[in-house]
Amino acid sequence: MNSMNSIYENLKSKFNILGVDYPDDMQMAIDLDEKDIHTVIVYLKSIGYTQLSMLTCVDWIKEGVFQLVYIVFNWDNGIHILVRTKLDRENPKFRTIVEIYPGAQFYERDVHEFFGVEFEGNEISYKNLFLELWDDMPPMRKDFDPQKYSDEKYAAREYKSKFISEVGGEK
Amino acid sequence: MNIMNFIYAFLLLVFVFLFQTSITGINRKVMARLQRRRGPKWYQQFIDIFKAMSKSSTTHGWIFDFGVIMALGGIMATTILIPIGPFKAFADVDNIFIVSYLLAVGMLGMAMSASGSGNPWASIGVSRALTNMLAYDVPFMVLIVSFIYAFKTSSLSGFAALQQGAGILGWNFFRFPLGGIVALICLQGMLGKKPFDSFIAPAEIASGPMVEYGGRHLGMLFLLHEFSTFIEVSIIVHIFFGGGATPLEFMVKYALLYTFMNIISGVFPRFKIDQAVKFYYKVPLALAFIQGLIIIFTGLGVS
Amino acid sequence: MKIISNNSKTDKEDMRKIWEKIGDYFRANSIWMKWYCTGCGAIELPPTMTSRFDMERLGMGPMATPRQADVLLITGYLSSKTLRRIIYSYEQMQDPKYVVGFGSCTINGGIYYDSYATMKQLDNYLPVDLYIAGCMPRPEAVMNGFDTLISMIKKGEANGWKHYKENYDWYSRNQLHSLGEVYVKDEFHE
Amino acid sequence: MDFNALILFMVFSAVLSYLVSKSNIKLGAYSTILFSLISLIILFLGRNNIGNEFSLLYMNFRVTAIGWYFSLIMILIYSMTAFFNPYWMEKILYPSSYNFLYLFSLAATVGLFFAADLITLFIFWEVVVWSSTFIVPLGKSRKAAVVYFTISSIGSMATLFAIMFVYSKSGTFDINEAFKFLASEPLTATFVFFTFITAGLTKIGIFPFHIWLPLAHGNAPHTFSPVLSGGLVKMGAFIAYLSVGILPAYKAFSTSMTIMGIPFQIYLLMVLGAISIVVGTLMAIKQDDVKKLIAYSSVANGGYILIGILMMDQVTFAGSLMHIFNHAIASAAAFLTIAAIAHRTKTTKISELGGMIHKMPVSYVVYLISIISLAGIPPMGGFVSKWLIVQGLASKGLIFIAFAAFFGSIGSFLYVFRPLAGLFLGQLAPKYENIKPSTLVMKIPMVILASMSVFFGIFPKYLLETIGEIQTSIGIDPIMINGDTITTINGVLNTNKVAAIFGFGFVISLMIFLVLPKSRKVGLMDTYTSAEFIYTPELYHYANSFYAPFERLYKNHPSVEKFLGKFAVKTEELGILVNSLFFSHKPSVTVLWVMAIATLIFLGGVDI
Amino acid sequence: MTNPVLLIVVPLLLAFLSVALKNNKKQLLFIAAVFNVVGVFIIENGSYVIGGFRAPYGINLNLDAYSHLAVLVINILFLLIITMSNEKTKEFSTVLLVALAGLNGMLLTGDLFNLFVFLEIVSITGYILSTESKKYKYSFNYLILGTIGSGLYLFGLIILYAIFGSLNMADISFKMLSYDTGKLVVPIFLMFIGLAVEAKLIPFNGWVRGVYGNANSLIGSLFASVYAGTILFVFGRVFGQVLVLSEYLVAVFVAIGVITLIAGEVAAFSKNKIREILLFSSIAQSGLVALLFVTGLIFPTVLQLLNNIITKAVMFTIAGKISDDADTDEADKLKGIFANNKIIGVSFTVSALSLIGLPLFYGFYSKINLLLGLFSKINYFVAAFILLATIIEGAYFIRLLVKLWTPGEEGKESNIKFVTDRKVEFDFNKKVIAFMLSLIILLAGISPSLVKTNLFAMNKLLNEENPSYMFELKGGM
Repeated sequence: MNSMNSIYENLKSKFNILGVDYPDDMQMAIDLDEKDIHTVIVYLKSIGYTQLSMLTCVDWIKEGVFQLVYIVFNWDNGIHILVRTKLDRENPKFRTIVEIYPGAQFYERDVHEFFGVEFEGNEISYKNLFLELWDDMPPMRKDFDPQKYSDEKYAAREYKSKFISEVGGEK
Repeated sequence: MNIMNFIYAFLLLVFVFLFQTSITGINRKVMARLQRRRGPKWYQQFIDIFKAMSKSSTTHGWIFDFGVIMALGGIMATTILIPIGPFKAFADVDNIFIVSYLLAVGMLGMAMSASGSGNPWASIGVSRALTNMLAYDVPFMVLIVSFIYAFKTSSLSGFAALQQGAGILGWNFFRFPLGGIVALICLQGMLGKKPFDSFIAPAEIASGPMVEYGGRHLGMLFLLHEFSTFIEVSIIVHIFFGGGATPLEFMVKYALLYTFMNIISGVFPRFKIDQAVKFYYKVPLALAFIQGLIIIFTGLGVS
Repeated sequence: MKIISNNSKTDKEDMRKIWEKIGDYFRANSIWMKWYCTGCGAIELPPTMTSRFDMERLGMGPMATPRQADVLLITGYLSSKTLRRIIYSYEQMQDPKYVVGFGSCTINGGIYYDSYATMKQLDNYLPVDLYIAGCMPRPEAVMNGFDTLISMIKKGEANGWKHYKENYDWYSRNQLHSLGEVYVKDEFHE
Repeated sequence: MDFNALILFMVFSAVLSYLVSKSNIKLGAYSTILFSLISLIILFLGRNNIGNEFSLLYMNFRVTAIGWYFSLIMILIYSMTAFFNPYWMEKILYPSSYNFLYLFSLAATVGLFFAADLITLFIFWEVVVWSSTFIVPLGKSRKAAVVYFTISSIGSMATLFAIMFVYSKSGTFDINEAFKFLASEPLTATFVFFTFITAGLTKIGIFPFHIWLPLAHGNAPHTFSPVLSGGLVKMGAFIAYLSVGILPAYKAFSTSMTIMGIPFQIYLLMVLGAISIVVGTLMAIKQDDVKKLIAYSSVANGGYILIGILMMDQVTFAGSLMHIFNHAIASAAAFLTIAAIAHRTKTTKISELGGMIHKMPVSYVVYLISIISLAGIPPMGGFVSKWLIVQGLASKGLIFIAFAAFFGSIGSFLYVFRPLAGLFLGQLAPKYENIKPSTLVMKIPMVILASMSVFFGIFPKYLLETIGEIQTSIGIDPIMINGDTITTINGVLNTNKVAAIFGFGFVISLMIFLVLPKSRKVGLMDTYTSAEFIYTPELYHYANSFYAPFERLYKNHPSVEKFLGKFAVKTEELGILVNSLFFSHKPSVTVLWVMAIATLIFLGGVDI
Repeated sequence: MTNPVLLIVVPLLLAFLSVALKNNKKQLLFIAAVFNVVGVFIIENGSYVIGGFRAPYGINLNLDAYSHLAVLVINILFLLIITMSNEKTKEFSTVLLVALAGLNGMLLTGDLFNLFVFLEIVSITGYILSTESKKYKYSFNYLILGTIGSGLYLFGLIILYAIFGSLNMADISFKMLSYDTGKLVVPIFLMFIGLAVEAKLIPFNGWVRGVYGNANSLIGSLFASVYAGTILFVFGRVFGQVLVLSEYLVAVFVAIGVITLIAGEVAAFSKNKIREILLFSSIAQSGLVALLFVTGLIFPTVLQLLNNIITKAVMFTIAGKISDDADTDEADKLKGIFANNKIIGVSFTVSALSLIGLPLFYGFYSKINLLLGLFSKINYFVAAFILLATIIEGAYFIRLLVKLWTPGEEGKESNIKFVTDRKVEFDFNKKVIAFMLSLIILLAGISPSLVKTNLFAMNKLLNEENPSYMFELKGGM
């Protein structure tokens, strides 16, 4: 735990950290403002966090905000650092980090496809990755109703007898 | 060369089809029992062939069809050349070189139509098949040359006749044990059985040349496979196991040898094609040369 | 469970010609599978093939390409991408061909009923001759299903492929409605 | 009319075609066709000329049976290939001199086959060499011409040395008498045998001298490489025949040590032939350029021919003579089809072509027949000659040569099939979508050559009877053939019966095919791609490095080309050394040399 | 009836005249050359005494079949070369006249010392001509070596004179028969060095590269054919017929000749400039001719000599003209130069092929006789070396010809757009004469009897000891 504190103190001295959290042992989450994400990530990479394990996005629909989470990992001390920031949900735009971690290219593409976050500087992120001929809003957003989409897209089987409903499985 | 010969030839073809397909059916049951399964009905092979023939099929152009027809025609012609015991459809055509080169017509016809289908898997399969042929054929032919030199004949019935007299030990298999081993290994390659069947590998290249065949083409190619198996096994039976004084004796020897080869193939994994070539040009070729030199220089076993 | 075949012909009055009967006998006793291993059901097939259940007894065996296969086994949920490939591969098979749907995902979408990616009813898109229920049927159920399929073929009832040919436009309308288009140009291959 | 007029006619026809093509090149090309056909007819009808002698200036000729046979093959190849000349006229830099050299080299080859004395033989040999040397650079490579000339001149200089040596010993140049004295002197006979046959080895392209074949055939103009590989290679076979048939090789070497029953000198050359079969086959399997591939196959088939001729016995010799004919037609036909394709698609690389069968079906059928004959597969002529050679080898028990022969014939399945699959079958690239098939004039020679292969495959009687006559004229017992049944000591081949059986089998399988339910026509792109959608045919065509696993086995093999290349570089360095040593501009160097030589001489035992 | 001395005197006279009549020097030169050519046909064989003193004291001109042919060929070639590049003769007319006199003198003289005098005259004109290329370092080199050579020749001659007391060739050769040749190694070897320098044999030809390499079309072909021809004829006379060489000396000279042959061919193989290739080829050819004269073959050697000088005349003129106009003679820069002047191309090719000795050309006829002679003298190694040299020679000539005829990069069809952009125009007389010479070569190759008839005189003298190719076959045509 103390190594975690020393890292936190080191970061706190350098950057304006909004909040800190320890979701798990060997894991530390720090919240940052949107504009100094890049500087922190560059710094972290320079002090040994050479692997970008994960970039994902969390949709806080109630707060009307997308939360980008960058998880970097240091192979020497085995510590994951979650660098988190919040983006406006209406038009989520962010700068790409492909120059820092080239591997981020596909993560950004995935986030763009399923959440609609724009990453300038990474043209490929605008192409679709998993979904083929997708014609609706990005599906991982909370306001997307898969059930409705599925019923409208894929005709379901009508059952003459109401067998399922008697058992109490309300639709 | 009168009309009777051609009728005999047709009867020979029908007989070979019935005999060989049932042997294959029995062998499938034997293979199943090898894997502790019940295995299919003995006449399952017939059903498969007729089922394939009953289905509709697609074609990729005239060369796709012509290749299959030419292949089956070539192989049927080679089958006609093969003597069964004393019975021969045509007199003195069963020269070993004619048989092995006419066999190549079948191979070439199938290769042509497979490549004509435009599927790269077919071409890869064909290239492997031809490399495989280069591997197994050369040691066998070197062996045959020394036999021709020793026995002064190159016709199958001639070879068989020479071995009739002295019972089991009179067979070439026992007079030239090294040659016998080489022959069996080469037979395994000829039949395209397990260790050397990289050219019809279903998982790797979607059954190689057969990838685009369906319906009647597939049925005809099953027929081709039956006939070419008959040719290859009967060559070895004639040269190494003394042919057959009576057709029945020939059929029994044939069945035993074919089942033996199937059992061997049941337990082998599959060689990569260059491993197969390397293997053939090490062990069998060396044995063939040793056996050949023994025959030519010492004449041991020939008398 | 039999398909609610919507062709009007009852199975008593047999209109097939003698030649087709013989053909059906052969086709029934030698069925080659093109199993497309889409979902979790594929793992059920090896046990049916090996020593305990040995489907070769019924004359069935795996074949590498659709051209040589008779029956297309759909063994699991079908996402829209996989469905496109299934339809393309089905059309490459030679007539007469049969489709067997394994598991509840092909019958009514199963546990993925509300997913935006998986289809909910296979026979909207392909003429399914036989469904085998179960959230992946065990080998006994599979063998039982195959047995039913064989008797259907013998009696000439497995005419899904004819049905597909006759009302192809109904099928393609469904397909286009669900998938947008079947033949796509995806970036990863060319 | 006697053949003196024939050779004169050919030389004048060469000059005439030069003048005609000066005015109009297309007409000049057609004149080459006309003149070569006329000379073919004259030669064919003049069969009764065998035996008579005539002379021209200081060169004198004698028409022998084997000379007539060889020149018939040669003129046939020349005339068939001439049909392609009109289409290459605007592509070639000097069309008129091309036509002249084309017919002139033809006249020289015919003169060579009828030579009565060694000097005439050598004169026409060298004329063919330099006249074809000036045609080769008109194609794709200048280096090819230099390599071709150097290696040919190595061979011809060795032969000239042998001729002069023989003349100084026997006092006469006449072919029949000059070598007689060798029968009694085995040592000199060995020396003369090896030096005299070198020219033949270089021309056939036997192992150490084979490097010019792929260079020259691969890069020569498309209409000349069929002649190079079909025709000119056979001149080497004629020299090989001379050095074994006329020069009493077997008598002279009867006392020397024998390997497997063959005198070691002849066995050594047979081993060279065997090596060139194996090398030719292995290299041919690897090639991507079809012309180089067929050139290497000529190296392999040259090996067969040399082995056959060296055996000088009833079966193998007949086999090799027939193989000369079969290989000439088959490789010429194959080259012509490739030329027809190159005429339309401007390339002969397999990886750049594909699916030509849809656009040029006739060339496909001709190519198919010629490669079946090249590979020696039954219904075609190639099978009969290869069967004879193999029967002969088996009866003599030459197991190592037989190994090479089988490796060559089965290897030939591989390399003949590579262009078939890569070039003709498979996916048709869209850029060749609208090419036109080969023109009618191109089709005539192709069809003739292909039908000849088939005809002599089924009825080899006509060919083998003439070969039998040749064998009797040389003094070995002729091949036993009565009505298409060839009997050898340990094998019988009846080509009619085999062909009939093949036809019967074909008919049955055709009936089976027609009885079964019809099939639906489907495009080439609609194939099983494990359900992935494909759109670009070029990517989907499998032609590049067709036998990759097999080629990997002998990837880094020692190559003769590099060795001789280094040899050339060494001579150049020697030249520079000599240049700096002797020819430096400083007079002091010369004075130094003068003093050195003077002291050397004076020390050398001089008593004033 | 007319005295051959006129061939020497008239050119000398005209040389002095040309100093006076400055402006029409060219016409005088032309007159002298024509006179000499005509004169050769008029004079008869025999020995002509000069200045009243009878041999062996006075000087006599020995005009037998050998020197008759030599003079004939040299004068014709001299005339042809002058007409071929007559636009360049204006500047050097007087020197050429003196050279003509000297050349004829060398060939005709029967006296060794007289030979030295004419050798000096010819060498001097050679030094002057070599200055034309403005490369004085090479001319200086040529001057030094030339004078050393003739000095040693004179020194050897003095020793001979001391021994035999006379300078007349016939007298010395008669006395030598009875003299023990072992003792004569020093004078003969010194005389050999003297002539070897001019005859371009291996250790003594340092000067050749500089002089021949930069000579223009007139000077180049003069040196390569006329000068070389005369020297080799004289070499043949002195070492072939006059001096009797001991076995040891013959072996040494043959060795030198063979080394020159092989070294010249290999050096030519490594060169890329046209004139350098030609000069090394002429070094090799002169080595070949020298070694054959020494082995005692006369008739075939003369044939080979003719072949060499005729082809060299044509090739050097063309090469000189090309390098003058295109100011480079790098073969790579001149790719396809023959494409737009075909006649020159054909004559260059014919002479190159004849030089290699390919059939249907005159060179083949001489090579066959060459080999016949050598084989009859049972030295196989020399024949083998000659054939090896022919292979190398064939290789580099064909490489050159292929470059000049068919331009194009490797792997692409050769066609007109690859032709070099350097323009070379050949004027009319070059074209006509070059083509005529190549025609002669071709005709002489096709029917050697043509060469036979006008050499009949020559033949009578020499036909006894070495078999001539023509006799065996046709029984003396």
